[in-house]
Amino acid sequence: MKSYNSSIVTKQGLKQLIENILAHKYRLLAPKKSGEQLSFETILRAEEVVLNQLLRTMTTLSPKEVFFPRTEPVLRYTGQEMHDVEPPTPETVLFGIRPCDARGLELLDKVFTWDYNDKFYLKRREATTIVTFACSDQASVDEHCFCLGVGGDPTASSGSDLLLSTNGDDAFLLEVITEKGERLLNSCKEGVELQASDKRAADQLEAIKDRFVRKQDLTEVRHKMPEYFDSDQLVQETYRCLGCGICAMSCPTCHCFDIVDEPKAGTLGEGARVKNWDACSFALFTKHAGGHNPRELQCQRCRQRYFHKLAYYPQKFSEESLCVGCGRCSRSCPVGLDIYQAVTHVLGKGRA
Amino acid sequence: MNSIHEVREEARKLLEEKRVGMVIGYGKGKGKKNYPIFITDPQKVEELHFESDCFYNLAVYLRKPEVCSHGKLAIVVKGCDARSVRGLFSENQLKSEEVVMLELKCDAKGIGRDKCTTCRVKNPLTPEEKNPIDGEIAKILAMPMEERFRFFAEEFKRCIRCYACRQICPHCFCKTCIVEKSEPQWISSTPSPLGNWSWNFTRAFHLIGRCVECGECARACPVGIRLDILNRYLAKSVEEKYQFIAGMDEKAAPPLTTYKQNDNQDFIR
Amino acid sequence: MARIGVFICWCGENISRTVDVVKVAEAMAGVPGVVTSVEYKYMCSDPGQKIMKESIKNDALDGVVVALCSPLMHEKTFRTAAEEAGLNPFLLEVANIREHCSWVHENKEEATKKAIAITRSTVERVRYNLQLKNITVPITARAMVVGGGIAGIQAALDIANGGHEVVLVERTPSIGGHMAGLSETFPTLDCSQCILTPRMVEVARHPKIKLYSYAEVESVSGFVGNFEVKIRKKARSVDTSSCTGCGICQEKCPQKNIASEFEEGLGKRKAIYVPFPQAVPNKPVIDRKHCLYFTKGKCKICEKVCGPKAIRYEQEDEIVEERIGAIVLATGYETLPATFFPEYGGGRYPDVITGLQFERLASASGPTSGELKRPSDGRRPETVVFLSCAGSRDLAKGISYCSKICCMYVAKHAMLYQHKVHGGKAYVFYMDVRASGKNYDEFVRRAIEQDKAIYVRGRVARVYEKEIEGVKKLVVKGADTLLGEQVEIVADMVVLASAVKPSVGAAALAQKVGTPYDQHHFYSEAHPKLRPVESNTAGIFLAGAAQAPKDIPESVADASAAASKVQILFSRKEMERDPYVSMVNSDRCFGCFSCEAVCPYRAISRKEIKNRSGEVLKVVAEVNAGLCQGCGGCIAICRAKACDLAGYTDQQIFSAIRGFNTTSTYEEEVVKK
Amino acid sequence: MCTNNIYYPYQMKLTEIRDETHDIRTFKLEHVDPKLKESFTFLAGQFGLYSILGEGEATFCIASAPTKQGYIECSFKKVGKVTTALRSLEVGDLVGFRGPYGNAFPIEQMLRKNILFVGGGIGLAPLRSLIDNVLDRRAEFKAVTILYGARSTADIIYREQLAAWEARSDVRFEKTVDQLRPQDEGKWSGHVGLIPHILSKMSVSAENSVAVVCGPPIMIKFTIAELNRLGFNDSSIITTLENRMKCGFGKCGRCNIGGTYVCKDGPVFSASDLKGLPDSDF
Amino acid sequence: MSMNMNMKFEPKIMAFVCQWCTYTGADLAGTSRMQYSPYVKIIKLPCTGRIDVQFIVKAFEEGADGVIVSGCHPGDCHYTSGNYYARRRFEMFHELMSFVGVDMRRIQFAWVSAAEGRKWAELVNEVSKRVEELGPFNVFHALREQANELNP
Repeated sequence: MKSYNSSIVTKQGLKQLIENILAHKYRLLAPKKSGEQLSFETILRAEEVVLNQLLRTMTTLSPKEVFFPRTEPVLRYTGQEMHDVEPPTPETVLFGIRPCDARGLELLDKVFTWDYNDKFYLKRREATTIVTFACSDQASVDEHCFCLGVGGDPTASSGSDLLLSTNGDDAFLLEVITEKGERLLNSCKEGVELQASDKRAADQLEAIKDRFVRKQDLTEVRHKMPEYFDSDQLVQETYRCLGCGICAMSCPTCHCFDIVDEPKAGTLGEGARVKNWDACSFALFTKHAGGHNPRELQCQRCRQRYFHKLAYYPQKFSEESLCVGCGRCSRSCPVGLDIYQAVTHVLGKGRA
Repeated sequence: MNSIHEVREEARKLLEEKRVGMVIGYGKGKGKKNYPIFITDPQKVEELHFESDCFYNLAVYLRKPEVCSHGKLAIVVKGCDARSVRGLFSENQLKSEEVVMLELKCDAKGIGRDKCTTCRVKNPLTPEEKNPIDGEIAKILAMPMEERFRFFAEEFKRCIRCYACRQICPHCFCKTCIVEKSEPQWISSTPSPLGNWSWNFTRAFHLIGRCVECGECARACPVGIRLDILNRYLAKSVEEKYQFIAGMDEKAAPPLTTYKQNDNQDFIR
Repeated sequence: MARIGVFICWCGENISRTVDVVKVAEAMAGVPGVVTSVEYKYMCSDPGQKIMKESIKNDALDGVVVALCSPLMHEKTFRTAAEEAGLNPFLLEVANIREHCSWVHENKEEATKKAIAITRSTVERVRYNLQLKNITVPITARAMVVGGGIAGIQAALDIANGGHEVVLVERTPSIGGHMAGLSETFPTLDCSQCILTPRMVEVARHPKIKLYSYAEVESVSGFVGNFEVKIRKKARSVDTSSCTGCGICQEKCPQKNIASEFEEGLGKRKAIYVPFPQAVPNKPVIDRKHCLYFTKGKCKICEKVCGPKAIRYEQEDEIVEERIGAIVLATGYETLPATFFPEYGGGRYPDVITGLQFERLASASGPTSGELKRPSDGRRPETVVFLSCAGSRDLAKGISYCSKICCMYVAKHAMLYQHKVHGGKAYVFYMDVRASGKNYDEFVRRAIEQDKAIYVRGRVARVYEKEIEGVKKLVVKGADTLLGEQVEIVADMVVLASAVKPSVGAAALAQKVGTPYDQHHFYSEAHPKLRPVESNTAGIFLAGAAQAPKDIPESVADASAAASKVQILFSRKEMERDPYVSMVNSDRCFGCFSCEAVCPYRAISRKEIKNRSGEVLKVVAEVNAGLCQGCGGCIAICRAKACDLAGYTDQQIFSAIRGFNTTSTYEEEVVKK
Repeated sequence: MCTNNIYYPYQMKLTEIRDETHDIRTFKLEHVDPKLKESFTFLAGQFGLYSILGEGEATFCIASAPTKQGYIECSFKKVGKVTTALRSLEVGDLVGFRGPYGNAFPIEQMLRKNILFVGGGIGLAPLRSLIDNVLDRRAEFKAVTILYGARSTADIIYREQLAAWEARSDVRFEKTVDQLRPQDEGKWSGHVGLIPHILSKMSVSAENSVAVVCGPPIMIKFTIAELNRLGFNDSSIITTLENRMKCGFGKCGRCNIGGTYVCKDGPVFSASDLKGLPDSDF
Repeated sequence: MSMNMNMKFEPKIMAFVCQWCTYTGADLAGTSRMQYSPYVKIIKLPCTGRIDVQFIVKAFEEGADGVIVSGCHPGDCHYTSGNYYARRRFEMFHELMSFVGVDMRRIQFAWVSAAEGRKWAELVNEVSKRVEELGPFNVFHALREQANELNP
């Protein structure tokens, strides 16, 4: 990683930067309000990027969809003929994701490159430059956020190419993290006033930390997996789970998918083999064709998700947990399930 | 029953006398949040709680195998839950002798998606008034056809197939949903605009005459699809056309499983 | 990959004139899985069929589409041919390119395109056709006849004489029905009882007939060939096996003022009674509503006088079960009571009576021994007014239909009256005289011309009582529409030819049996022209006035026809039928039983799914293939898609839909050529 | 042809169809690409994804021995959409194949040992690959015992193969059916009873032995228990897991249990591996 | 729908009919040589009671521009009551379809008896003409196009 290269940019300057990005024919994706929600969408005009909004509210769905779409063809067929598919990879700028999301992408990289490289994910990754917003605004952190408890950091730069953070009322701090980031900045900086600075987003960390209500460390669950696996407390915590897939689908790191053949409507014998989002919370996820289901009960399926995040992934891939503490699953859960609460309760009981 | 105190007392008795194996109700979480709780220990009935933001439709839990394994059940019901429970009776999913309803009058004001503002069964047993054409429905009806189509197509396009609408609905009790049937695959499981349209359309159709307008599907939907408008409109139509309100009378046949010789056929040539 | 053969017929010029069959064949050859696609001048001819048969063998086809005329014409022909060639006949489908295409379109290109689409769709469908086998159902060659009137008696005797066992169920204590109460019958004026009684006796002693009198059908389950019937034998309070029928109990019974049902209320009976002297069985029954012992707790005279000690006060209703292969419903009719007509004074004036009551007055075995007397004062009626169409064809009374038998019996009544009361005056008010039948019109003419019955065309508005010279007379006010004037007749008696309607309980029985009935509760025949004595439920047949008003010869003919249908059914040990029945996947079924609610044949039953330790895990629907007629209503209502219809599976329809709309560039090129 | 798309299957031609039972069918498949036909190798215990365009993919193990080159075999039961479609194929039709995936039976660790093979039902398929492999290198192993069980005589697969094994003097072969149907009375020369029960009566020695067990989960569970009783320790019991899989290369998450992806870290596990896994029935 | 502008619009109309009444009625139209529009293609089913609304949705998914559903008149159902249940189902289907903005002029329900060959021919002509005037069902086809675009 390159040494830090920070500059201060005004709000106006940032707008100019966005306009330049658009002018350079990058595909720009940024959080945009649609209905009551904030979601990553293609931006056509700079004013569609509402900075205040994206600083304060987290998108309902994570930016993983940019690299791992909810549905994506992996091959096409016409009768008996197969055709390879290349993912569309316009040069893309993904603007305004959070440090937890950026970190999530790094975790996903490990899955999609483990032995077999998934070109669909990787080519999109290669074509995308990530401009992250650190959670430095007063309202960036809410009561669901707990990145600190899973080894994250609201100001971290990992996974990002450029990192933005607030710097006073009308200015931002822009840090170049990678060469890719630098390339983007160099190609789009005409008319943008950049004032070199020695500050870093991380300088604000201690202040931001105070805004977190959820600070307990969840990572220790990994070492106590056998102890908690059959915990009654965990069953109680997840008893009300109804088995929808909101948690998995809104999660920046849940990556389960299904592969199905999707005939093209209105044709005979044409279609595509597609990769669709799936979720371990669905009852049919592990059900055998013969009817046997190794995870028959919903609490077992919930446990799978929690443990995969906090124990199995670290065991398999790295010491990091697969949960980045973005809080999306608990924000959206229709029955108020909460991985943080469940796990801290279990940990609490475990100790007692 | 009038108050949560009476419910607690009744729940305690039911559990102590082993007349039920579990009581499903609301508990108080941290802050102002309430969530469903499941009580098997008579000592713990004090955890039962009820206030204006207890908006879940608890009837959905009556079909969970973990819950059913407790034998007879007692359930705290508001108007919409009670309608659901009776609907489940009428569709042979539960036997009335297996469920004790602990009824409470509801004064929920509505949480998100104005799910409670159109409610007319705050009192579990009696609907208060005819189903009005509410503002949202009126807005749709005022649109020209193509605009309506676009409106719903855009709504459905957002669907990510998390199936929260289905999972949270007490009346989506099929063990394997039509979307999970592969021979033939009536509805594509791919979250594409076409598959999403068929899925949301079909789910609405399947709920005709059965939906109790609890609004949980719309509340649960993470991408904010206005499923509630759709279902409320259909419930209104069913009431107008067949004088049927789902979940009011457990003995009444759901409207699509019966007929009258002189049913309307203006639309048939 | 499938191996499908497509065979396209020119039908001479019938198809080929507007459909380019060569192009159709060429286009089909390009559809994946089609291994042969040929056209021929006359596919249905022997050489045409031979082409298909040889191809089935040589090309090892596992699916065949024949594109030709309507399947109603030749589906059977080709399926039989396919079977002869060793292919399951249900793997063949017909694409209708004549009636639905070549005959209705003129533009050749358009018709050809459509024929291609139709054939393509059928090819797509046939991919998913299943090897079906006709269903065989074993048959219990034992019939049940419900109703012991003339129709029931005739049906029972015919079936029994055909060599099959019959269970005859009669609701009242004796068989005989209305015919037993009639005086004489039109148009021959022979005595009703004289022709009926021998038949009743034959029933009683027929070794193949098991008679349950004073019994009702409690429930029916099962299906054609395999019904299980529960019959409630009502408590007679008499042990029929030891009772000798001596009649002493009836003679000694102190309760004597009970209106006799048999006498239509014009005569009396005891509390223990035999309904009429020729009753079959000729064994008494205690009317518990009126018996002193049952109402007051003391008496027991009958028990005391009974020699063989056959009285059983403690007897209870008994349910017996019978296995039955076919059911004949012959539950007959009743007529509207006089009280139904307040405008005619029915119920208020004792001398306003119904036709059936008149029969009893005119019957030699009746309460007046055949002498005509007024019920009110026993005087001979000098003037009698007969009103036909009392209630019939009267929408205001809720009856749209003609009761059919009244015109004839009114003429008979007028005739009998004239024979019994010489010099008496018989007026008949009528709307039309419907006397179509052998010797019927002649009979009516005789009543008018020889016996001087006075026929007045018109409706009677009102009947009221008026005392004239100390005698209460009935004034009949009406209109003579032929003369266009009001008429007023002072009469001694008014006889209402009141409308015929189905017996009380006909609808309830139909529900038990699971067979449809119309809005008047007459049983519905399967087809008004071609299947008049069959109900829509397989194995349920109809006889007599339960289906519509009928006279005696019609009822008897009906009964024999129904008996013949039963015997056709019984002529085989097993019954074969189409395999198009619904099937339930019990894994997918979650038991909402919407299917049960919409099934017109009660073919859905509930099956418990248990685990190894016998606990019920769930209750699911199950289809009784014997009852299912293959309408598919259960499938459309099933949200989980847990059921499907053999021969019309979801997969087949789904593929057919796909097949219609999808053209390939290859096909387009073929069409353009 | 495509090299970097991991979802892209090879085309294989169906060259032979054998019906094992009324619902189990065996395919013999050969690569369409002659080069691949030459170079394709796999190990006993590995599996593949078989597909038909428009219908989807299904996972089965490779049932032929890696020593038999130029083709692979697989056996499958008709249970769903893909297997139904596979059943409709005829000789000459194309089948998509991705693989081989997964680990393999640790044949090198089995050298110079007594080997006990226990197969139940269609679970003989992965075992067959290994058995043939072992028998092709017979001299490198000590005693070889095969116990095969099926629900009834109608459910027995690989009949010719079984007969060939039975005929060998250097193999002890035992067979059993859970239940004997009336029509088999007097015609069945094998045992009658469940596999663990027959095993308990076979007096096999655990000494210097490895047991390889394949079959339905419930059979594996009770067979492992019986083997433990006979003195086999968990590390000398080897089995395969048949979790649901979609991708085959550790991405889709479906077969994840604990820190393990059955498709990559399995499907072959020792009983001691299995017992450390959550959500497994063992 | 990708359509050449100078090509004539040939609507795709699918008819789901019962085999006892309407199918036979259409046969009668054929034997009577009544001429009608060629755009309607029939799928035969035992009864209108068998017609799942899913069929109609599927027809549109596969590119239909219009749909006809027809069976026995009330009271004439071969299976006594299939068309009564179907009538309710279609009424609610009609409600839902029009609420979500499907122009119901594209879907016609009808009772056509075995004797009504004339009515069948008229029905086909009427619906064909109407759908021709409405043009391709573009809003729905757009969903399909968008779905297919996901398979680039």
